[in-house]
Amino acid sequence: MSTRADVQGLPAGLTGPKLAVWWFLASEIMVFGGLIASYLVFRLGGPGWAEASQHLSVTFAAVNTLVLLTSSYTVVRAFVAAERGDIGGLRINLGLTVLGGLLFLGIKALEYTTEIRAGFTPGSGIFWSFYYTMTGLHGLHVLGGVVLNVVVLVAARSSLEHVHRVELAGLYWHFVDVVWIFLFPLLYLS
Amino acid sequence: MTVGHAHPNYTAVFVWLLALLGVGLAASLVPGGRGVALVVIFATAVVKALLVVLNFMHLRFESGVIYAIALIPLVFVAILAVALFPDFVWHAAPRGAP
Amino acid sequence: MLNWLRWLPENASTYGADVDGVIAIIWYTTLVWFFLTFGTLGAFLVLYRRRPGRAAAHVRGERLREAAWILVPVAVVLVLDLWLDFRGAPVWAKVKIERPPAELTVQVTGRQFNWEVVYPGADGRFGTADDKPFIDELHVPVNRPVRVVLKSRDVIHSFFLPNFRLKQDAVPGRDIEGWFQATKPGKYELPCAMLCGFGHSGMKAYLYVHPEAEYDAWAAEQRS
Amino acid sequence: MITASLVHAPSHADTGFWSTYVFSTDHKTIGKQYLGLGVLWTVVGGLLAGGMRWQLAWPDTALPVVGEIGPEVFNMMVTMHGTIMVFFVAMPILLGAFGNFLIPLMIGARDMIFPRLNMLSVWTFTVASVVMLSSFFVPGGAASAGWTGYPPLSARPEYTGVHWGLNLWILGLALEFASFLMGGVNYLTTAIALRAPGMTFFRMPLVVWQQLVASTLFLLSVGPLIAGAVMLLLDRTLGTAFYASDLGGDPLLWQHLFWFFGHPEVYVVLLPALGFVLEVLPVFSRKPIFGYRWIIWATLVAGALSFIVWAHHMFISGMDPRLAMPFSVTTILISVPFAYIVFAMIATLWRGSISFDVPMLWALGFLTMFIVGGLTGIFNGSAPADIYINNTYFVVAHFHYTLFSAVVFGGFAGLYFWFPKMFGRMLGRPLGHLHFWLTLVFFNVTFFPQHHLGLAGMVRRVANPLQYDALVPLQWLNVLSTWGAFGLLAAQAALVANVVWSVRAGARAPGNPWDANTLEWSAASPPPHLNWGPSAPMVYRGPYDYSVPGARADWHSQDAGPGRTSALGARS
Repeated sequence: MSTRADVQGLPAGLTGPKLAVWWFLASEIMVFGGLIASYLVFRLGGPGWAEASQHLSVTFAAVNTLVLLTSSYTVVRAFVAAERGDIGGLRINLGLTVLGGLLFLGIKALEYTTEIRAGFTPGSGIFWSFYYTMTGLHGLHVLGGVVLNVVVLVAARSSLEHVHRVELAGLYWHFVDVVWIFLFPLLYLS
Repeated sequence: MTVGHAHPNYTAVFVWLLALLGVGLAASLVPGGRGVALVVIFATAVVKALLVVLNFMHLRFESGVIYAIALIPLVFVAILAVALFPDFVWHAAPRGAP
Repeated sequence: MLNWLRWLPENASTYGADVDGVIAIIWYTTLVWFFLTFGTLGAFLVLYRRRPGRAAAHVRGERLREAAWILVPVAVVLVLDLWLDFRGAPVWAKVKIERPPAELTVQVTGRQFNWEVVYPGADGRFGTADDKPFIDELHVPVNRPVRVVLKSRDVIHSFFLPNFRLKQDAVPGRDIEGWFQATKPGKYELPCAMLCGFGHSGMKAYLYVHPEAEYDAWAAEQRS
Repeated sequence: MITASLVHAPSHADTGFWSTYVFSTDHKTIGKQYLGLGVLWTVVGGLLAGGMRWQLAWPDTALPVVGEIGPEVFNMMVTMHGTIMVFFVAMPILLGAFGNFLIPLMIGARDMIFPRLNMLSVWTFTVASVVMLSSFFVPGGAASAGWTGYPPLSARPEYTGVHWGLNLWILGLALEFASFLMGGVNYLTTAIALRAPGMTFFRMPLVVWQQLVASTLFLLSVGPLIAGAVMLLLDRTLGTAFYASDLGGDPLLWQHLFWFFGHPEVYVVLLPALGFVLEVLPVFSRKPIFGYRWIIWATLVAGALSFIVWAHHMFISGMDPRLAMPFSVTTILISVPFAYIVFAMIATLWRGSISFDVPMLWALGFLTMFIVGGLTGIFNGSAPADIYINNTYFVVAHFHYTLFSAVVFGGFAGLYFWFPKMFGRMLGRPLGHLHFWLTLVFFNVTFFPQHHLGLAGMVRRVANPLQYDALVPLQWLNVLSTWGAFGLLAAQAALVANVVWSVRAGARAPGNPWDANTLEWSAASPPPHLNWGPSAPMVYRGPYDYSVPGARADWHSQDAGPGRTSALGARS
């Protein structure tokens, strides 16, 4: 990609698409950063948040953390397989990643259902507003990542022409994972 | 397509991630001493995030441009959070319970 | 200092002159810069207009010796900036941070589209039976500091006393304190300075500043 | 990969009307699409301004054709005028149109690095436009909580009577943000990855630098507002508590998140316009820009500082008063890099050979009006002075002197300068002069009196100044301002006439009508698909080698080899 003879050139190892994904992730850091900063100062500034947080299910969230961490691992295995030209390994690992994403969303849906059944809706107070907004926005990102990975998977069924996209979709997927790594303790464990 | 750059041992990183997840969960279950538990919980979260970013996202192998793109937003988030403290954390009027 | 131009309304508060003073030093500073930059610009446009047989000079302005022609004025700008802040900080503190002890506290609550004014009554406390409510009128004595507790029932309003150089938003969920001390008796407008809905335009109260004796009589009348 | 698809399929663009003009991936076409959408929105925003000025001069009298305006519609006009002018006029024209058109041409690239993402960006903006426009026609009308959308006014429909109008306002803005995020990522990656050989970072024209810094500022500042906007939408639709103080929320949060974005956004709009002027001044004074690298550093410093000044919009908002002085200091400090840039612009004229062509007039108009706006900014930036000035018409006058001068004077400097390159025709000079002088005069008639009104205590966003005792004797200033606004709107007929005349009978533009150095002038006017013929330019020098002593001509195209003025004939 960066092998054009008629350009000034990039630092070693950097490609245009990778650079673009990082720029995009920078703007995403600001979205979740703004949200988390707001949550943090509200929480430190008022009483009763830890009590409200007790109503959440750490079990669901811990399993979901495990699922996302595993899917990060499988997507990176998919990238290794892609580099080796191993279409089979790529498809298996990418498929597992997609399954992991879907599993995460399924568990999340189950969790929402139990909470709403127990009477905790987005309108139940400021903690629940933050909880549903933060996890909901994150869930949408997971959904987006699943779609991206499916697109890459479908393209990789026949050829390895667009295989660099495995790395790009993977970068995004890891970012979504990192966001969850922080949401988990912020919402459930503290 | 970048080919042939170094790979970290992804499986080892994954095992570390699982171990840290366990440590964080265990800390949250220990009764009493919330202060220490919170430090452990958030320290493991930071280390987990660093492991993912440095190894899985290959930040270890990237040029300075990528470091700048990834770190500058964090600086701005930190500035925003700090500037919000006086109005929302040290704010005198009582805020209603959540 | 500025009123020879009659730009600002008549000042009627103790700290109004300080605020006007800050505005004045900024005005004179920026006026000098206005004439300096426009004068230089105008002179260059006339002197260096295109004329046959004269080519432009090749000055890149990259070397420090050339850039110094700009860096020195920029340094002056920096010093003036810091000076303006240095002069302004005490005024800000006087109006917004260091509130003097006040005998009279009034609670002013914004709502769409009125100012609800409450006096604490004889017990000096709000929320008791002897509170004296008013709508869109505020009575204070001259030459005594008055503490205002600003609240809002619905949206954000802004308590603006142009003649007193005081403005402070009233935010729902927060009790925000302000203060002023009138220097001249009279009737002053108190508009809402923050868009608060369709009735924002015309949402205003009047502040009546009474001479001491007149105010005491008014207050006694309210109590009876 | 991109090279292959671009070079081996040059006829790709000639495959029909739809792919050439509508679903085009050509950066020049996309730039023109942004320009067209921006101009359409300018008409809407301008008419809204005209309606507001009518109401302010002759309150509650029937506007011809439209009828009486009244406070509800007035608030809607105020809100939508601000929203439209910032997000749907300034950004698509200054960034969308000129950024797309200029960045690849000026760095010697054949297109953006992601042409399809670029097309997606303009189409997302089109959808955003449709959503925003449709908000005028839903029951309850368009948003009327101010362009800053402060909750709780914006958070609960019963406070304004606007239901779907404000939801669509949030959605339209979200789509607009998405569009410019795609654009920004594309600009930044293109400029880093696709520069022509020899085009080092410190040989890039200043306007490219300004576009890149502007894109970075947008990319890094919009996130918290997106978070805040999601909260606002959920407060309105799902009953969340973010801005509801009775449920544990806090309306001040929005103000922090909004202005964290809002102040960098000012520079997102200002910097590209500054860039146009920085290109125009050297060309028409035949001199290098004064201190090229220093200007780049000043821009970067200003961009960084713009992230730590936001609370100057909130001095009297009820935030902790101890925050005011630190933010006042950073705010006033930001005048230092801008003072540098303004002085450098003036110094560029020193010992130049200045010709008053139309683009130069607009550039000088920008410079003078921007100085006025910059100086009045010191009043707003000083916390104690702002106690009085905040939310008065002085602020309105200030930001029109800065932003109107950027968008209109800077934008027209760019348009008159690059119109020949964009459309292959020259614009007429007499009509251009007329357009400039009418705009300059009427601009000042419109906005200068507003300084006085503000200092007299006229509060922003009031629908009827006659309701205030202090303003009744000053009503003639409001009438004067309104006549100025009508004159300003009417003066734009000169531009319309000029463009129509140019398209029908204007002289065909040569490749380089202004004897300018930067790479876009080495392509044909208008440039063909992929911009240059088989061989793309090589870059040998910086962008401002004017009047080099001993040279044959007073300019040197960036792609001209040693001893040459232009590369014509060297490449074919």
